[in-house]
Amino acid sequence: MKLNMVGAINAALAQEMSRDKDVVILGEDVGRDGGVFRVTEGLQARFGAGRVMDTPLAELGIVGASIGMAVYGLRPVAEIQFMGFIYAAIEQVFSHAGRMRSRSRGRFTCPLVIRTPYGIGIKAPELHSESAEALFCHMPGVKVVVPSSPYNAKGLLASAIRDDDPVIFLEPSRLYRAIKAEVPDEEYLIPLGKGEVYQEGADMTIVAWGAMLHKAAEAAEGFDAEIIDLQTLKPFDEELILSSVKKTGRLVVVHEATRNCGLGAEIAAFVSEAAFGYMKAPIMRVAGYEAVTPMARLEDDFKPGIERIKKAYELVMEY
Amino acid sequence: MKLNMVGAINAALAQEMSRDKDVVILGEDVGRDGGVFRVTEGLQARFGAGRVMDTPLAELGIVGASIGMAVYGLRPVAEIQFMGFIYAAIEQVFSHAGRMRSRSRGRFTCPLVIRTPYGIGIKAPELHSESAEALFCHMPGVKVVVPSSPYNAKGLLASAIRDDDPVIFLEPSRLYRAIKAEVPDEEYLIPLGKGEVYQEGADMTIVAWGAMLHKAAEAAEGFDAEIIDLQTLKPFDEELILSSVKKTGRLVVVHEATRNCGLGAEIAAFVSEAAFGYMKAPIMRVAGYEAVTPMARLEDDFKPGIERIKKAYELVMEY
Amino acid sequence: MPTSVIGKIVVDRLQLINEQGEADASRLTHLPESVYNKFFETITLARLYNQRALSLQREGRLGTYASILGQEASQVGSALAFDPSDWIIPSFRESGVLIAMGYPMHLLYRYWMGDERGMSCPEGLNILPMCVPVGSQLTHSVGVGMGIKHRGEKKAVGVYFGDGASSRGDFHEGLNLAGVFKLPIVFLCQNNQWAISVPRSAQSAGATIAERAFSYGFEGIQVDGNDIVAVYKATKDAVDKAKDNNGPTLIECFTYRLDDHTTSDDASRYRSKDEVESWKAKEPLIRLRLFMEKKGLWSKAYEDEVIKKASEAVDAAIKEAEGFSQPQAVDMIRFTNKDLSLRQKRELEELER
Amino acid sequence: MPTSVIGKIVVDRLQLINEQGEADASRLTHLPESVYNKFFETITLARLYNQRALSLQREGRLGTYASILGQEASQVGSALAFDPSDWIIPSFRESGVLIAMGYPMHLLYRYWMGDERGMSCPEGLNILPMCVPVGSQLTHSVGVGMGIKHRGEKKAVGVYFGDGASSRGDFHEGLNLAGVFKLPIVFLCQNNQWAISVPRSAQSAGATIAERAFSYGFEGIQVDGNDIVAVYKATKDAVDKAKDNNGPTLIECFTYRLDDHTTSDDASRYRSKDEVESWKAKEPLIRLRLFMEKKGLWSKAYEDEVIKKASEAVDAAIKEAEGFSQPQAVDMIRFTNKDLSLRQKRELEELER
Ligand SMILES: Cc1ncc(C[n+]2csc(CCOP(=O)(O)OP(=O)(O)O)c2C)c(N)n1
Ligand SMILES: Cc1ncc(C[n+]2csc(CCOP(=O)(O)OP(=O)(O)O)c2C)c(N)n1
Ligand SMILES: [Mg+2]
Ligand SMILES: [Mg+2]
Repeated sequence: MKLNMVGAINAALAQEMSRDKDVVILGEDVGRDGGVFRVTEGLQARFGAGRVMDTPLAELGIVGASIGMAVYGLRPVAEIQFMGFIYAAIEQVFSHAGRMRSRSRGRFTCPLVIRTPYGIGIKAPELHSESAEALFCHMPGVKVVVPSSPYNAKGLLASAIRDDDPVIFLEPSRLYRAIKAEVPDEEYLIPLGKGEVYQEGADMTIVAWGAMLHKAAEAAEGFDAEIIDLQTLKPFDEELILSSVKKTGRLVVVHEATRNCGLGAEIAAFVSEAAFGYMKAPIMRVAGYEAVTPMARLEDDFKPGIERIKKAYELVMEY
Repeated sequence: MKLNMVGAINAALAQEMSRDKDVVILGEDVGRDGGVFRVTEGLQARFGAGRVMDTPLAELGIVGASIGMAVYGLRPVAEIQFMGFIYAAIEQVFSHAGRMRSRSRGRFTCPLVIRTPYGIGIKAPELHSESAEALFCHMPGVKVVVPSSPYNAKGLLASAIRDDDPVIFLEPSRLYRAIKAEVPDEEYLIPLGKGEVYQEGADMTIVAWGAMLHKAAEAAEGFDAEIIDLQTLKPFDEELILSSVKKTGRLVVVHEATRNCGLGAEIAAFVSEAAFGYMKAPIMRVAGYEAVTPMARLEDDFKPGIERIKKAYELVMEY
Repeated sequence: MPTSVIGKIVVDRLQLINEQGEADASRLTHLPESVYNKFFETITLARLYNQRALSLQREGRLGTYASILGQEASQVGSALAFDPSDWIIPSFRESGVLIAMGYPMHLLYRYWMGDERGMSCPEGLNILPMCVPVGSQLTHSVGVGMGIKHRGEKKAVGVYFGDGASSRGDFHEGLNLAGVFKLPIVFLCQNNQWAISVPRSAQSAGATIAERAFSYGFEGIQVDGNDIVAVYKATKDAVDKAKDNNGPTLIECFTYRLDDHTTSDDASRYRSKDEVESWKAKEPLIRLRLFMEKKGLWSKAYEDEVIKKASEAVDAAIKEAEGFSQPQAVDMIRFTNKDLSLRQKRELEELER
Repeated sequence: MPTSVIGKIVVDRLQLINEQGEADASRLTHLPESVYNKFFETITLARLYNQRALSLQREGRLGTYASILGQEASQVGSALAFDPSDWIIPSFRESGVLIAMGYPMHLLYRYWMGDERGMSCPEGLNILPMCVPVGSQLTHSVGVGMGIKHRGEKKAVGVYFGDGASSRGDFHEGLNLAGVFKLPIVFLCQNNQWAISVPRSAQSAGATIAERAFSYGFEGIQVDGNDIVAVYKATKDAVDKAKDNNGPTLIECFTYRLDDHTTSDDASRYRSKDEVESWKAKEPLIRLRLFMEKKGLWSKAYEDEVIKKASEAVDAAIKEAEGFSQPQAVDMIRFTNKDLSLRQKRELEELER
């Protein structure tokens, strides 16, 4: 069936909820309204208000309650309406979700998923366009996943829900309805921790994820580039990146988040150490500026555009 | 006068409060009790309860109130009792303190300082030993400073209080009483954004800050290493690091925080790009493990010890 | 000995003009008649501004917009009780509050067009930028209140938030701190019965939001939020109390959001036409008009004149807003910090190329 | 028409045994005498455990420790009202609660020795690890309550927190959610009058913490926290109510922290000897002893026997705790995730070398 990412995520949720009655959904407007992006549309009607819970406006409470449910034995899937509003719940993620297994030496675990739309793309008000993935990548115990297509959105979310540790599942709002693609009705899983070669190539390696993957690929036209769709940001697929970089000798990481201490830094640092000697050119990062993510009028100036990305490709090739 | 870091910070606070009556202190137990580490000892008696405010147990409220005071025109210095408890206030730091200037296009600013003890070192309970500096380094609008000695603690804190943007001031609890050193009574400022050459050397560059600076230096005995005390983590002193690395051709970054997406990644990524061709060896990071910061019994196994650090030095030298 | 009563709390509701426009004269004597004209004219202006914002959005000339239809009495009535030099801390739906405070409408439009310059408050006013993370502005009022106390100024803080925001931890920490430090703050809860699709009944099992104030050691009151006179009176009393150093007050304005949550919402998915209709009958302007007519303060001619003036002002504001140049990309960096880092300077150069 | 009363809240306080050990017989009839012995024996055990923990800390055999002296009635009396299969969510000061629930004392000691293994709750008990970030455990009770509801179990959740914790946003979001979803939770506020150096009066301007419950739509009550019978009765009623699907209850145990905040605190810096002395006179064991003596349930011989048994148990626990091997460094990585990443595997190897 042809689905956009909204449909694919909805299908994954429905599939997991029918498979396992311990899977429950909670968040603001996820029930009756089906979510502000309609991602949970129809699920409350189908599975009942006991399993698809509209909550009060309380991000801390939503995540804290999810932790309680996960520790109890359920598999909650919490929705935070936009990533810019997850900060109020960060103590719950860092100090509890990511630590419960360690703190109790395995007696209690925290198999929960936090879904949230992320990134620039819908010309929404302030703080509706954040790309704060790096914060969560820095926190031990937590996994971070970002789909780039309807197909991998379904397979990755199913894996995230079945994972026995907390997973932050970041949904590029720009892609929600941008791509319609064939998505199998039957169940399939895309393993966490594995990237995907989006395009093979010989001259340089490009690492990207989510919405920027498509910009990075668009900008790569005319280059013999190997493009890696990271899919899981934490832990990321070291082997895939290394084998590609050792082949190409060049690496460009593209992300929307501000550059300083972004995930691009970790990938560049890792590769520069692990593939030292293989590199024919400096590892380049194309990233958001050292600036507050602007409102709609300047959005497109903030996030790396084709020109900026191309320039980086040319630089590493000319090197 | 000879002071330890507690005394030096206390002196800086007293100095700034006498200089500018808009400087106020707030936090849990900072008044009557003088702070759990006695950093604010005597200040309430001297400046009054109106300027040294004991607050209820409310980190979000402490930082939110500080933002309100800063926007109003005061220069609040908030204390978060331990860095592990700052997470509840992260939305205030990221979504407000760091954005107020941008959001209002300069009409409102947020000159506030958040002081908090950080890092492993006092065998305290869980979450009293966090090193989460990288989270704040990733956030546009916010500065991050870490002193390593009584002397620079006083000069850096004075600069932080006078800075017109929000500053996260991280105090290595391990150093509070470890070093006693000469600290001038008279006022002096150490500029933010500038590192300090702690030791000159020719064969390799070592970058560290706070408590780890001393471990990194101890481990460097027998090496002809140039050691840089970063002092300001965000924005860090690119020029100082680059000029040193271009001279030595080798770089090791040492920090206590977990490696993945730590500040070491940014420094390594920056140098590998900006000093490509100068590097004689891969840039190495010595950092905390991919693990939840453990309780007292395993603390010393988590943070990089002399052996681990030395090993990295040897590796880059042997390369 | 066993159970002893250690506390009693009584929660009041204030209404001064009922839905038929009838008033309790005894309690209104203190109000000069010109105030009613001010009410009528400001509500009319705010409503016109709002209508035009909605149509501009439909025409693609404005971004996502949050309508204030139905809440004008709660917004305008409360705002007019403050002095221009008082501090106002709005949520994201406070267009009516800002207009009543004298905030330039063209800046408001500009803000909704996705331009930060729209939230650069003119000197002379102390209005913080609209706050998007719901509830997170509450504790800022505590700090501003502390500042006012520190400088010994005779000013009040008005902080606005919704029924949804009242479920956030920020509400609790903000009100508790305000009570502990006895700060000059008026907490204005705009209870419009909905938080997007979540009804007030699902937001909290508590009977009122107003009653929470007592557990923080100060007074709370619920007012008929569609009765602008009651809203004004309750707020004025709270502002005076604040300036007399008698601490904070929580006012729950009981009103209704007649439009969709924002222009990207479709409220018909989650609430009934009947409910909306029943509230339309209670909307604030009908009542104010009836009341003023009885007092001989309203006539068709007067209303026409007011509308004419308002439309001219709104037209001018839109013209000015649309006359703005596109903001410069460099501004996003220039306004992130006062002193730019080397990296920021490099990025500026890249942008200027 | 103007102001109408729309709400009335009455706050009660429960005491069943006064400081002279006198009881209201009529309200105690439901309690079998064996319960009083259980109270006496558990308080004695908890107190001995606590004494030894303090001396071990002084000898450097235990890390920073938070004493429960003076709070035993609030901790033990409430805990004994739960079944072992109920869920308990403690703060960091709940040693007495865990002991009363049957949590192995050697694990408690081990925890305070800085070893995560001490918080690996034995199967058969559902006690979450002690929570260090004050108040952040409150919303976990909501999720556990939702789980119990989801599975249709007849269980209750007991979540413990202090007066300081009641100022955190977590308190508000937790209680509000519990009210909205009518969850089987008993919120046990251990109001020991101090949050390190901050007295209850500076924590909130509200008269009681108990009264807040009403604004979340459920009952709150203050109990004399040094009267174990009152604490037990109030908690038992709340637990039964929870299991009958009648929703949450907030119980404010009004007690006192007789020792320093922790072994790294010096309370003499911020509170008077007199205050402490006045509360020593009200400590829970005196009262229980007097009451039991009147009932013929207490004798010196009995007490000696109880103490002897308790010391043996404590000695054994300490021996077992100190007999633990040093935890393995690899465990910090092995227990961070279920499936280890390549990096974690490399780090394990590095540690194993
Ligand atoms: C912290 C946070 N969570 C979620 C949102 C998305 N959102 C915007 S408005 C809104 C509802 C707010 O309800 P209320 O506080 O009653 O204000 P109203 O919209 O009724 O004016 C939500 C959920 C947000 N902006 N901030
Ligand atoms: C979020 C957080 N802030 C600060 C601290 C440091 N701290 C530990 S206990 C405590 C006081 C807690 O007071 P209360 O909640 O009354 O519990 P009590 O200590 O009286 O048992 C503080 C400030 C902490 N552990 N967590
Ligand atoms: Mg609302
Ligand atoms: Mg206490």
